[in-house]
Amino acid sequence: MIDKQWSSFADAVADVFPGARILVSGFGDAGLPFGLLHALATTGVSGLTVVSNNAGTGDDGIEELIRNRQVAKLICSYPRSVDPNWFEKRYLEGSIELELVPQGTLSERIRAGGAGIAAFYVRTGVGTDFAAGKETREFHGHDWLLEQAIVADFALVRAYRCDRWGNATYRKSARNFGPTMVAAAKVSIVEAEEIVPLGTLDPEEIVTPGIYVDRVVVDAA
Amino acid sequence: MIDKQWSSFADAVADVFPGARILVSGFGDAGLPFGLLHALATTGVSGLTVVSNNAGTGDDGIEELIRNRQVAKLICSYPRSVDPNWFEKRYLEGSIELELVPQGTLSERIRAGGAGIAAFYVRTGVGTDFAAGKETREFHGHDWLLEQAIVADFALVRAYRCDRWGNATYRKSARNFGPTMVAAAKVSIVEAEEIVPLGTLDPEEIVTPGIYVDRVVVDAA
Amino acid sequence: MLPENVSIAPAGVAEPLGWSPLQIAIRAYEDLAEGQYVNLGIGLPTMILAAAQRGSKEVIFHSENGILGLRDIHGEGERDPDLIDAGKNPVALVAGGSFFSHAESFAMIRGGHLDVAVLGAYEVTVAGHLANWSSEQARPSGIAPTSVPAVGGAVDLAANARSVFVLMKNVERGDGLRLTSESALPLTGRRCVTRVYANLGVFRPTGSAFLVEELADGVTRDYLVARFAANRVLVEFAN
Amino acid sequence: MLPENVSIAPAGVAEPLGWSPLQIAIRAYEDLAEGQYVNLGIGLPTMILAAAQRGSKEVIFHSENGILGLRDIHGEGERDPDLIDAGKNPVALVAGGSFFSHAESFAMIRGGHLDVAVLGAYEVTVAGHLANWSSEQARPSGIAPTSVPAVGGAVDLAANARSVFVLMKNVERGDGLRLTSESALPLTGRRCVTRVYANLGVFRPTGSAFLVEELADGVTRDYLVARFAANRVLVEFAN
Repeated sequence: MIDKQWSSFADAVADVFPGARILVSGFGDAGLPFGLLHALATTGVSGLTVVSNNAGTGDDGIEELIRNRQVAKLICSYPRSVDPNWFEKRYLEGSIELELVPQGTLSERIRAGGAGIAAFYVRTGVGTDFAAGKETREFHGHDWLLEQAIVADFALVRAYRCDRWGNATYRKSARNFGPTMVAAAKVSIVEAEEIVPLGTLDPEEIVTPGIYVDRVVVDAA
Repeated sequence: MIDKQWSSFADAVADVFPGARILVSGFGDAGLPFGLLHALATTGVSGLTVVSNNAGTGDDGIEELIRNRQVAKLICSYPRSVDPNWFEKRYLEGSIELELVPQGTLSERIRAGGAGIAAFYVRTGVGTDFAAGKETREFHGHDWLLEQAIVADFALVRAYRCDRWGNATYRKSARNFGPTMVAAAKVSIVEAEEIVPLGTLDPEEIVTPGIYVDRVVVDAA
Repeated sequence: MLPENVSIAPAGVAEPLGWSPLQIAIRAYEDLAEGQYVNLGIGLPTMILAAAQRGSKEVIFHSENGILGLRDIHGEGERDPDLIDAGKNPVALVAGGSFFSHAESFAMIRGGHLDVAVLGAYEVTVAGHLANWSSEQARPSGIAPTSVPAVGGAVDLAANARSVFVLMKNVERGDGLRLTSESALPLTGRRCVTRVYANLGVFRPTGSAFLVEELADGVTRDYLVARFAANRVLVEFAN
Repeated sequence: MLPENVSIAPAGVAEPLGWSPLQIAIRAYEDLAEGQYVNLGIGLPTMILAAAQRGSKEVIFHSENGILGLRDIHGEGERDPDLIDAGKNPVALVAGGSFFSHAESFAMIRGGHLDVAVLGAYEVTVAGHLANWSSEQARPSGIAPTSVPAVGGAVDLAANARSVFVLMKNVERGDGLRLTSESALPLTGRRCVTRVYANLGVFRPTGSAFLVEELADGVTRDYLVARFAANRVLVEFAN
């Protein structure tokens, strides 16, 4: 019997290794896998490259990893927040590297990583600083930029309901990067609000088919 | 009040012009917009380029257009069927052009067309006849082929339930190309099994947000 | 020439002249048509939701984080932390709204499906260039940054939406202007701004000037001409 | 050398030697592990669904047309025309199955998420090249086609699945073989075939030969050696 359920956040992230590249779902606090991130902070593993839309706010989530100096590089679209945060401190002191990526280019690069596409051409960023170092090519009389896929060692994703095969649904705008990130990592770990018996999720409503998911941990909190 | 409902198949396809490029959903008979296709056959408009996974079977659907010599070119992955069909006859007599495309490359080219991507690199087809005339480029130690987006003038798509904003759901494997095609055409026309009041479709379950849909016709049959 | 009886207050000190932020949002909302799909960026643009509450048009608002059909929550009971706008503020959903992934949301944006993107700005130029993601000019390499850059979805929207409306709380910045001939700031997009809705009125970048389509209440043509002339920014008037 | 007592029937006339199609499917199913995601192509591969009905492993079958978790319908009541496999035949769905678009289905395939793709073949070479989409050799240009080419998802699967199993009803074609040194047919993919399950047994292309991992019931080693030697195709034996 296939059972992708793991009993604790700590076990589920125990094999994250120094220098690993990690995709983290979420937009603001919606869809952030706080349980998995806290477990990862507790391991102390460092040198991580984190790919996520934001750098977090306050002291939890990605901020905890950054405060602990576990993150060497952040690939991100919007690392600014209303709270003064740890990312700002680490960035201004020069101890964390930042690759700033337009948000749709970020999500599409991850989508490409999961979908077997090496690179693709978009108009986003043409004629701006985001074109620096990228190939520009003309199609249909316009310039387009070549953008490269992002793949990762791990994805940490927050979902709503999951079954033992890893099928998952999401809640409202907490869906955001989750369904895309689970496809682009070697090991995809889902933090679920609820585990339901196999067959409970309507096959038409499953957003993430279990094929993309390796581990499911229910958020007991 | 936004109301994308049209009263008849005939009205909904009346502006399809000679030489138009048309995306048609369906895999086998599942998800084929038979009502719209028959209405299109009735108009007699010709010189069409049809993009669809199959060439149809029997005498209905795309076959009716091909029998009527309305299709100049078919872009397709699998134009063969168990029934001897009109495509075979027209193809062997040399009166219809065929662009044969691997199925996933076909669906991704259409996805790119709707998603603002001019072209993308895949491994599909490397070292085969499908690489002929395409740029090959190395990424990560492998060869990849450059594939171009497909966009169209019209999309004819079969859906299950729709509302007046064009939000749509699909039934089982009849979903196939529908959600991808509606995004890649200037005018997207959906043939729905059922029209439901706005707000009936669960926002989590809507597969095609109405933004991609221009016209909805209910299949009264 | 500046009329002598007008004081130019440093930005952030006095209230901006002309329209209030809500009035700016209401004015921009007037130019949205029923049936349009309209992305709302962070900050002032989300105030259009408040303007829309007073309207009866069916305009469908898009938020980059995977929502079509968002609406102002205006003090309704429970706020759902999983239902937020691009600025991470709680919103509600209209009947007919839908949720989808970021990848789908930006496929929508890049594919040219948004009729209008409404964005904030640091500066807009006469050519329609938009600078809204970094207030820091390019640094010589080797010089440490003094602020955190953040771009979000603005570059995607500027490059791909069918039209871009910029909402600007205060055109004036001390003696300077945020409507400029050239911008030294990093650009969000080139030749992308359709129209600027600002405290002083409604402006259309023409390539070489700002065409004033409307003056805000309490803003005179003379004042505007003088203010722009002092900054060597061309203005033209529609009538 | 061909044993004299074995008649080589022209393809399509006599029953193939060795395993029946269902036996081939059952044998291939034995090599699928619990928890694997397995795409089933058109034709013989879909017979694995019948084999799986007899098994108790949780193997999750994928159909290119947007299904995970398909299963054999084996004479159950209503057939649903909207629930079909890659060969357009009616199937059913297991608990835990899901539906998705073609674009998602092939993103899954191209992204390397399928553990195994099970495909049919016209020919497989010692190098593991697969020819399964056109039985017509390349035509000089200007010569009219005599059949309709059709490729489906085979090229995508051959290039991107983690492993490719080929199911072959009859290795023998008249005096010739469908397991070959070289193929003159248009290729589906190069160096992609992991293993061939055929009427004569189980074969692994090694680059220069076919390694016979198992002989089918009623097929002797001598027969196989002679048959392959006559076609100048190298075979090796695992033991």
